[in-house]
This record gives sequence, C-alpha cells and structure tokens, in this order.
Amino acid sequence: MLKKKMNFKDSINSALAFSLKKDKNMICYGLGINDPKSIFGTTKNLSKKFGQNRVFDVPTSENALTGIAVGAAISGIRTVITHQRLDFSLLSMDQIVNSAAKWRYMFGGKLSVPITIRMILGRGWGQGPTHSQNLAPMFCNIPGLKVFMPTFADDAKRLLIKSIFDPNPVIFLEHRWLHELKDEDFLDKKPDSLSSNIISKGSDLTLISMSYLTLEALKAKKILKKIGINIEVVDLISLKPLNISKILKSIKKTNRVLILDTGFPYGSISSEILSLIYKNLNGKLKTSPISLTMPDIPEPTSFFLTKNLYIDHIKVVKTVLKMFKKSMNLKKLKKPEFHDVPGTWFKGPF
Amino acid sequence: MLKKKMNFKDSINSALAFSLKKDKNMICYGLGINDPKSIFGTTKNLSKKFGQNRVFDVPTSENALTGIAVGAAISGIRTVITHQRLDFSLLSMDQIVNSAAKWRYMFGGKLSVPITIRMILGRGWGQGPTHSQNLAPMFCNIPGLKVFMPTFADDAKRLLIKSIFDPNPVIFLEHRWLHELKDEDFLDKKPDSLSSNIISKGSDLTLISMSYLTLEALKAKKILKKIGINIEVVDLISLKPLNISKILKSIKKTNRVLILDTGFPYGSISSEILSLIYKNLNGKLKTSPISLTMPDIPEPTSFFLTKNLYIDHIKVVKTVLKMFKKSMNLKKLKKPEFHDVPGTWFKGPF
Amino acid sequence: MNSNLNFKLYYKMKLFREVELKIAMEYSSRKMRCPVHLSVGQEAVSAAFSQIVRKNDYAVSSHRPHLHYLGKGGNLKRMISEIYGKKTGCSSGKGGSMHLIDTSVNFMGSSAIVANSIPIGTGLALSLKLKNKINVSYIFFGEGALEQGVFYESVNFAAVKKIPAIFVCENNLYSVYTSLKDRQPEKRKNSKMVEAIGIKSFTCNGNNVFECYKIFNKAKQYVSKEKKPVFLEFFTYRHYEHCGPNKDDNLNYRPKNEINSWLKKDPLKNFTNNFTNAHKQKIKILDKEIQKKIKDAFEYAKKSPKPKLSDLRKDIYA
Amino acid sequence: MNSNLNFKLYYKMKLFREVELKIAMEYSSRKMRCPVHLSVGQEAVSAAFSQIVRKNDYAVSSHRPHLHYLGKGGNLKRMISEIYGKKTGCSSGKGGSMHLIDTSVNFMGSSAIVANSIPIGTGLALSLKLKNKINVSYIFFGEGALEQGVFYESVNFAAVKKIPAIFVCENNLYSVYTSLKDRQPEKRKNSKMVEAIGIKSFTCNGNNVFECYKIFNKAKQYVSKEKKPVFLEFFTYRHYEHCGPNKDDNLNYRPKNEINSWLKKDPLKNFTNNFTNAHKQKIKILDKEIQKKIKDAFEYAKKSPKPKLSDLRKDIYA
Ligand SMILES: Cc1ncc(C[n+]2csc(CCOP(=O)(O)OP(=O)(O)O)c2C)c(N)n1
Ligand SMILES: Cc1ncc(C[n+]2csc(CCOP(=O)(O)OP(=O)(O)O)c2C)c(N)n1
Ligand SMILES: [Mg+2]
Ligand SMILES: [Mg+2]
Repeated sequence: MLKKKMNFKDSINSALAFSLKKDKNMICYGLGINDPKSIFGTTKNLSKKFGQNRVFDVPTSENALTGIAVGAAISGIRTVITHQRLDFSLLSMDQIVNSAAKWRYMFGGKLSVPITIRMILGRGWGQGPTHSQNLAPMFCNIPGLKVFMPTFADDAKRLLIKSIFDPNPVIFLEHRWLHELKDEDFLDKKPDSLSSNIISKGSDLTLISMSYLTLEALKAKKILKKIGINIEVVDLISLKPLNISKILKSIKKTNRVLILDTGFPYGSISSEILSLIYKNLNGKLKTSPISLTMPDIPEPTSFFLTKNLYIDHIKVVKTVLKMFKKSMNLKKLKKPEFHDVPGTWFKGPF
Repeated sequence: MLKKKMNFKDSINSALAFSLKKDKNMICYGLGINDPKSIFGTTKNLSKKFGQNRVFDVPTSENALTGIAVGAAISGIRTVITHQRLDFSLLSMDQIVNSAAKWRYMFGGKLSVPITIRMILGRGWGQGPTHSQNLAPMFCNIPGLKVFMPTFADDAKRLLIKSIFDPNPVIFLEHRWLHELKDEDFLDKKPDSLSSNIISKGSDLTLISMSYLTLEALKAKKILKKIGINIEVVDLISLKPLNISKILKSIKKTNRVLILDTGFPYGSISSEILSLIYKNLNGKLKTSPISLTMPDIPEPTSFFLTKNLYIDHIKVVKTVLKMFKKSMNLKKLKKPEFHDVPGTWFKGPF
Repeated sequence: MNSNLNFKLYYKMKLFREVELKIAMEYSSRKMRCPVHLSVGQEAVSAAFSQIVRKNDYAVSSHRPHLHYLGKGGNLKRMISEIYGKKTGCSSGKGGSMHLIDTSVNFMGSSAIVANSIPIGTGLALSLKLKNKINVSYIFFGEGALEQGVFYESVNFAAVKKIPAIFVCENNLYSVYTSLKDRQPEKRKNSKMVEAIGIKSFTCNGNNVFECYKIFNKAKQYVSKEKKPVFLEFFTYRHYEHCGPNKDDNLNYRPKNEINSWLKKDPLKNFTNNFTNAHKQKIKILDKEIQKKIKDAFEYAKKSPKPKLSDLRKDIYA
Repeated sequence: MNSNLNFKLYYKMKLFREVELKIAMEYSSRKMRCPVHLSVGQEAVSAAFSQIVRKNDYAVSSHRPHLHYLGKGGNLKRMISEIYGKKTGCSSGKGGSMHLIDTSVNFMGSSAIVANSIPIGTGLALSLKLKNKINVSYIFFGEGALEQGVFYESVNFAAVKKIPAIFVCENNLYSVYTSLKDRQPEKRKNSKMVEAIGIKSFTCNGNNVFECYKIFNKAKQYVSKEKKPVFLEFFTYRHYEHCGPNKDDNLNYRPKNEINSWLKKDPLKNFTNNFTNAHKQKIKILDKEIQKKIKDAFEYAKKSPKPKLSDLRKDIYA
C-alpha cells in the first residue's frame, strides 16, 4: 500500500521503529542518533521508545564501530549504523570490505553478517569536496555486499526493513534532499512491488535514474511529453544486485537509453549498466547511449561554482532534445532561484 | 631503450634508486622496506645507499602513514609508500580519497601532492580473500588520482619514475607474479613510448588487458595465430587516465573486443572501457563484446577452489574461439602443473 | 606583566570574537552558503598561539579553523571571501569555511573530516626534521578527534621519529551535541593517556589567554630543546551552536549551570577586566582598528568577483 | 600446585608444540598451499587460556590463530584440513590457515589483516552485555596491532560501554622482521598506556604457563566482578620465521643473544623440567596420546575430499 502522506525521513524512522519492535535484539547506533537533530529527524524518539541500550550515540570511531557491528551481527544481533555523510565511511573501508563483506564466505558460510549501514549523501549549500560524494561504485565492486538506494518514501521504508532483516551486509544510501519529501508530491500511483523498477511507462526512451535524480527524471518526462516524446522511467532502487533484465526489456522496446547518476563517472553505476547493455544486446541504438554523472572533479564548495554542477530536469530535457534532434522553448522552464537548496525551507547550515 | 635483461623487481628498485638520487628530498617508506626480504626485492639496498632517514621501516599504521605522506608532500617532499598487499590500503581510504586526491583542488590549487602509493596484488598460493584483491576501480572512481598498472619491466621503471615526479598522487599497482619476470621472456620488440599501448598489432580482434594478464594475452595471441586469428593486443598501462582513443581506433579496425581484467566485475575497469566504446561508437560489433574478470566472489584460499578461478591463456583462447565460432585442438595446450604459483621457483609461503 | 604583549593578546582575542560575531550576523542574509563552525568562547587559545608561532612554523586545523588560520597570520579578507565563495577566497572558493589555507604564512590547510589533518600535520613535522629546520608543526583539533584511531597512529609515529609536532587539542566538552560521557571513559585524563603513549603533555585553562601563552611558550621551548613532539590540551567552551550562526542553549543538550559557569569564564571579558582605566583609551583605539579591519574584509569579500564557471575545471591535477 | 592442572597445561603445551612442528615438517611437501604463521615458542599463553576459557565465551584472533583456535577447543582435524584446503576444513577451505572458525565452541573467526578482528571481538563483548550473559569475549593479537588506530578505538569503546572484553596481546617483540624500535616509542609500557586510556591492565611473563594461568584467571574474575574490560600483555617470543615452516635466524634481524636468552626460556622445556620422575610415566602416556591425535588429524586431512568446484559459488550471500 502506498502511504503517500509520509515523508522520506518519517519512513526511515518508521522502518527503524518497526524493526526494533519486531526484533528485540536489534540495535542501532551512529553519531548524533539521540541528539536534538536525530540525524535529520530519521531517528527521532527511538532511544526513548527502545532504550539507550539499543539505540545509542557513539564516539567518532567509524572504523571500530563498523567492526563492532560485525561482531554484534555474527552473534545474532542485527545492527544498523548511520553515517551522517557517506564520506565518513571511508574510514571504515577495511571493516566493510575485509570483514563485513567476507566474514560469511571466508569462513565457509558458518556465520552471517546482518548489518545495515545507512549513509547519507550531501548536495548543495557548500557541502564541498568531502561532504557530497556518492561512492556507491566502491561498495558495488565488492562481492558480499548489497547496495540499496531508494527514491520514494514508501520504498525507503520497505527497503530499509528488508535491509535490516537481510542476513547480509547492506549499504543503504539516502540522498539528503529526499528527507522532507512525500511521495504524493511526485507520484500518482506507483507499483508496489520492489522488483518493479519501471515507475512510469513510455515508448521512446529508457531513462534510468537513481534516488533524488528520479524526481528530476519524472519532471523531465512531464515536460517532454508535451512535444510527444514518451519516456519510460526506471528507478534503480537496488544498485546491487541490479535488475538488468528489466532494463534490457525496456531498451529493446525504446531503443534509446539515458542514465542519470549521482556519482563520479569512472567505474560508475551508469558505466556498469551501459556495459551490461552492450554485452547483452550488442546492437546499434537509435542514438548513442548517454550517461549524465557528476563531472570527474572534486565537488567545490562555492555557490557560484556548483551553479551548473548538478543534474536537474532542465539538463535532462536538454539532453533528450539533443538525442531526438528536437527543440522546444526552454525559457519557460524556470530554475529554482537557488540551485543549492532542496527547498525554500532550507536555510543552512547543514 | 628496452633493457630486456632486467626483471620487474629490479626495474622497480632501479626506478626508486634513480629517483632518490635525482631528488635529494624524496623519501620512501613502508612495512618491511629495509628487512631481509625488502618487499620482494624491490627496495633492496636503498636505505644503505640513501640512509635510514630517507628510506625507512614504519609502524603498522596505514591510515596515518598515508596522511603523513600527504603532509610531507605538500611541504615539498616527494614520498613513496609501499603496501605489501593492496588490501591493506583499505585502512587508508580516508587519507587517499579525502586528503591526497583533494588537497590540491579543495585549496584552489595552492599546493600539490606528489605522492606515489605502490600496492602489490596477490594471486595464488592461498592468498585468499584479503590478500588478492585488485580494487583499482575504487581509485579510478576518485577525481584527483592517477592509477598506473604496468606489465613490462621496462614500462615499470619508466612509469614509476614518472609517478614519483608527477606532482599528483599516483596509485601504482604491481602484480606479484611479475616481479621475477624479464621482458625478453615475452617481447621481441616493444614500442618505447608510454602512450603507445598497442603492443602487438592484429586485425581480427582487439584484446585489451592489464598487467600480468597481458602476458597471458600474448600467449593466447601466439596460439590463435596458428589458425589465422590475428589479435591486436592493447596493454592498458595507465588505468587512469585511460587512453581511450587508441582503443577506439583499434576497435574500428577489428570490430571485435575482449577485455581481460584482474578485478571484480561490477564497476570494473573493463565495464568502464566497454561503456566508453558503446557511447563513442554505438555500433554493432561482429560479435558481442566480452570481458573476463574475476568472478563476483571473494577469493577462496584453497588450492582446489582457485583451480579455474584465474584468467590464463587457455581461458582466453577458448573465449576467442567461441567468438569466432572456430575450434582447435586444445589438448596440446598444457596448463602448468600448479595453477597457483608464478613458476616452479616459488615454494611458498608468501 | 608585559603590557605590550597584553595589548597584542587583547587585540587578537577581540578581533577573533568580532570576526565570528560578524559572520554570525551576516549569515542570515544567506550569502555565505556553506556550513560555518564558529569559535566564540574559544578565542584565548588562538590568540596566545598567534603570539608564539613563527611564520616558518607549519599549522593545520579541523572543521573549526577560522581562528587557527587567523592566529597563524592568515589573511582575513581572503578568509571572509572564501566563506562567501568568491574568487578571491583563500581557497578560490573551492574549500569554504572548513577548508582554509594561506601558504604565504605556512597555514597548510584544514579538513572537514574529524582528525583527518592530524597525520598531515605530522607529515609536516617529519618534513621539518628531514630538512633540519628549527621550526615546528602545530596541529589543531577538538577532543572528538581523540576518538579517531588516526590520532594515536600519528602520536605514535611522532614519538618514534622524534619530530617537532605540537598536537593542540581544544577540549570544549562536546562533539556536535554529544557530551563526553557517551564518547570517552569517565575520569580519563587525556594528557596522561598521551604521555603513556610516549610524548610529553601539558594541560591548561583554555579560557585564560595568559596561561595559554605560557603553555604555548613552554611547548615551543620543549620541542626546540628536546627535539620531540608534545601534546597540549586546552579546556574551553563554545558559546554558539556546533555549526551555524545561532546560540542553541534552548535545545538543552548542555546543562544550564555548565553553560553559565563557562560564560562567567569568558576569556575576552575576564581579560579585558584586567585592564586599568589608563589602558581603556588604548583599547578604544584598538577596537576601532578592529572594526575597520572587519568592515574592510567584509566589503572586500562582498565586492569580490565570483569565480568563473570555467574555474570549476581548474586545479584538479597539477 | 594442583597436579591435575599441571598435566592439563603440559598436555596442551605439548600438543600445541607438536601440531606446529608437524605442520612445519609437512609444509615442504607443498600440499598446504597457503601462508602459515606458527606459534612455536608462544604455547604457554594459549595453553593457560584453554584452562580458563568457558565454552560460551567468545574468542577471535589474528593471522597467527592456530593455538588460540585450539585453546578455545577448536577441532584439530578440521584445522589441519583447512590448511590443506579440504572440504572438511573448518572454513570449508575458503579461509586457510589465517581464517579459522569453530562456532560450536564460539571461536568466531580470525583475520589476516592486522588488528582487523579487534573491533569484531569488541562487538562480541557488546553482544554479551546486551544479552546479559556472564561470559566474556577474548581478543587475541600481536603487539604490531597496537600500531593500528582501530585498537584504540576499540579499547575506548569497550571502556565507555563497560563491556566484558579481554584484550590479549602477545608481545613477541617483532612484526614480521621489524623490531620494536622502528615501530613504538622507546621504553613505552603498553599496559600503562592502555590503563591511561581507561581500562585495567595486567602484564605477564608469557613463557611461564602457570603465571599465564594466574593472569587469565585474574582477568576473568575482574571482568566478572567489575563488568569492565581488561587488557593483558604477555611477553613471549617465536622460534620460527614470521611466516612459513623454517627457522630464519640466519637472516640476523634478531640479535643472537636475544634469541638464545629466549630459547632458554622455552615455555615447554622449563615447565617439563618441573615434573618429578614419578610424573614422567604419566607424561609419556600423554605424549603418546598427543602423537596419535596429531597423526589422526593429518591422516584425516589428507584423506579428506577436495571441495567441489561448484563450492566456489556457495555462501557468498546468506
Ligand atoms: C569522520 C567524521 N565523522 C563525523 C563527522 C561529523 N562531525 C563534524 S564536526 C564533529 C564534532 C567533532 O568534535 P570535536 O572534535 O570535539 O570538535 P569541536 O566541533 O568540538 O570543535 C563531527 C562529529 C565528521 N566531520 N567527520
Ligand atoms: C593491515 C595490515 N598491514 C600489514 C600486514 C602484513 N603483516 C602480516 S602479519 C604482520 C605482523 C604483525 O605483527 P604482530 O601484530 O606483532 O603479530 P605477530 O606476527 O608478531 O604474531 C604484518 C605487518 C597485514 N596483514 N595487515
Ligand atoms: Mg569538541
Ligand atoms: Mg609481534
């Protein structure tokens, strides 16, 4: 059922509360989890409800905390860690890659590692080089990990519960600009099975996107429909495993593909998808496949330098028009006054 | 000039000695750098020649040591760090990604970070899940880094010197199975410009490979020539930046591509290359493009389980035969008795 | 009491306070579009530092670098411009408030990742030793950084290699909203801990600028003489929220009586009270200078040109 | 002196020694195709441990895990099979010598990455506290692991959370070929250091099995009573090369007199000398048992089936 009234952050909160209630052993920790801001509101009241033993704040020790989660998990305690920015998790790559991802396989399946690592991706308002990176490809490259990245509040809830009860380590990516959004702002109706990534049908182009960018994709679709371009929007939701057969089916129909990616280009999710399409279809598409990613540049902090950095629906529209060799009056498409905030309600500083 | 008599490890040693002599400020450190094994012989005698102040052993503190290199480098001291296995560098991902790769850009170009991080990749003899990973894609994904991975002793020397005198951070990947090899074992002649990755011309298939796998590619080429398949072998040498134009030119000629990759499949170097080919050529190749990688599985330790794990020339030959729908008598192609050692001289344990 | 030094300390503390207050005031106009971590309440440490540090000494800092940058002699106009994201910013707009640099005075950068710059400052100290310099490398961080493993790795390395590193911890009792009890063992003495790892430590009332001055001086002497690293811990308190331009005492994460007792220990007020009436005249002059300096800096920043869009692609590689 | 205990300690030490020597002997046949890190010379610690540890206690270890695994009650046959890469190996052949596990006795794994299992053992201790168990979590590592930041992070966490972790450091003075002087400050006392971080410490002659026994006992008592973690440091020495089946004293990275003085302190020899002639009979019987046990284990391993090639794809995900 689609509860369109709940925003993304409340969905996360509700998924955590549901899971903590369902599994009395489960624990959940991260910097600031109990503080007045409760990780952008996502962990509000959890420690009040479930006790400081199960929901607790921690020292700034990302690497040990990840290993501690592995230790708790292999002894039967499902654990959720939260990083306020994905970038901080780089300190724990040894534990993620050499322990969490391998503790099952390397010991012949004797144990499993039910941990979920929530990582929040920054964008805008001077997040700068070390508070804005989507390094999903690093995690996808590692056998033994799963990587989820939902867009809609409804999926977020379902997927976070799924992650927590998955016996394997899951990297759960949340885009900072989604937390305040409700599904009703974007969706009329939505398929309610997780495996169904095709969230809006079309015949002319397969537009594949992830997380926040799916909202820009849907906006672009609306605009392009006016000139008769019908876009099929695929929301990835799960980066690893990838539902590649859905994607291939869609492309066989549309014969055109454009991918929107919040990460850096080299070795990106979009490169992986394009290579899979190529290997599987080995065919000439109606137009060359395109991926829009962040440029291969550390993100600068200045408002002025991020002006044209982010992928938004206008960039998508322009790219599609080029693919179709069409034009339309773009003057009417107004950019928001400030490109660096998720909405006028955001006044900084974080 | 091609000094075919020098093996890979002596080339590395000679590049380090050359650089230490040329730049009196340069330093060089890593676990075991001065010990009796001197990092597989690559750092032999260096501290004797250049002093313990400049070539020194260190505590097992990979993360700090990387930051220390950044600090030394921004104050004008070129620094080379060595990890006996790439896998250990995961402990230092924060310093590699958030410091080394960004210290120049994030401060508006005020400083540069001339560090080289040598990482050795394990294979065979029970290296197992945490001593065998080629995680090159992680590094390639990061703006600000360069990633080199030479195959031939001659390139190794030239490229290591280039890395050391490059004002940017360079990840320098050495395959453990190359250290004892001499170029004369594999090459008759070799182009002597670094930008020239096409090491053996052919017209029927572009075979792209990296590092040790290039040797298997050359062996496969020899075998396939007998039945009239002419292979063009491209040795990547530099993973980032990629010399994609050379690759495209070759494929336009051969219209077929096979890539050999020592890493895991998802978000791999080979996926990146295929996606670039697709975006640039958007054409049907004579046969579907193929990449051979390690499977998406942590590497097991057991001799018996690694039996068919590695890419070798026989696997390459079989793959090519399939692409061409040809067959030949493979019985004569003898595998070495033990698939897990670089040569009979290797008796373990590391 | 050296009265000349006192005026210098006053000048720096007051300047630092007023700079931060001005940033807080202007922040609501939403032209400084990056997170800012103000050091109001913690001025004494950096003011004292400014009177000891030499130009050829190195320094690095954390997410809260404004006063370390200024204490090292960093250019005020370029810092404010950086926070405004302007081309004239010390990091050309690329770094923002958390990433300041002024290589002309050897302030070598600051990092938004907790403890990230600690090994970098350690590497700078190594470089001083290798080059046989008499200088030292100052490494600034909060007590939260003591929870990161890389701190210990760096201290251990500095001790083994006997390099001129001065580790400077400003312990303001909080990491964001989290108090020490959730993060560090009760009753732990950080200085004892670091001494046990292998280097000399000094602790200090971080709100008494004169004591801070004496400790920095001692540390410098020690490092020069012994050729060994040292760890300094200053106890202090921030008056504003962790990040941003407001006070947030309404959120109640810090006990009221704790806040009040620290407000009574305000480093600037207490120091100012020491001046006699005879000095007040001189102080007025200094205050005016300060106001002018700040006004100029903000005007400079506001008037400065934006970076060009093409600057985005500059300086990725050297 | 409890003579029953003495025989048990003897039995374990001798078994451990003979297992490692047998591995060394068989290694040259090149059927054990993975790196092996032997603990010859360090048997006392694990033998003492074996007499204190309870089945429901947890343990984890490092790249040198054989004796910790056996001390915890791990199955010998399955360990040898694992080193031979057989299907019957405790990790189904996937882990090799450095990755041992026996969940039936709560030996929860070992890691080839220095210090990597320290936080994992800490998480196991957290889990014991959460589940209100009286058990403890033993975490084995070498002194090289004290150079990794994650050790400090883990100790700090254990101290803050007051969890039943027993950190066990076997200080054998070397990390691979590198002596302490290149890695840790002169004259540092690790126990003092860890106490300053916030947890109780004990040090011990790691070559005296009875002293080791007493210290493990003390630690267990302390953790049970105080509900707090503890750090143990055992001074000991390895007789063989860091990795592999040979002695490597010809390489001269360890001073001759150091080697000789430690050989005189051989834990097994010295302990055996304590037995009276009356006991020698009993000891002979034990020795026979040991030889049989080892012979059986190696035969079992050699006869065991290889893993199937299809096992490669098993157990990646649960
Ligand atoms: C690795 C990492 N983890 C978490 C954060 C989020 N963070 C930003 S500032 C901060 C507080 C650090 O406290 P402290 O070191 O005491 O410095 P203070 O803010 O008190 O000056 C934290 C946790 C971060 N920037 N980097
Ligand atoms: C992160 C990491 N760095 C380096 C290594 C290489 N290495 C393997 S064992 C070892 C020695 C560790 O010494 P210590 O902890 O004292 O244990 P010991 O071998 O003496 O038992 C080293 C450095 C590694 N395995 N992991
Ligand atoms: Mg603080
Ligand atoms: Mg040791």
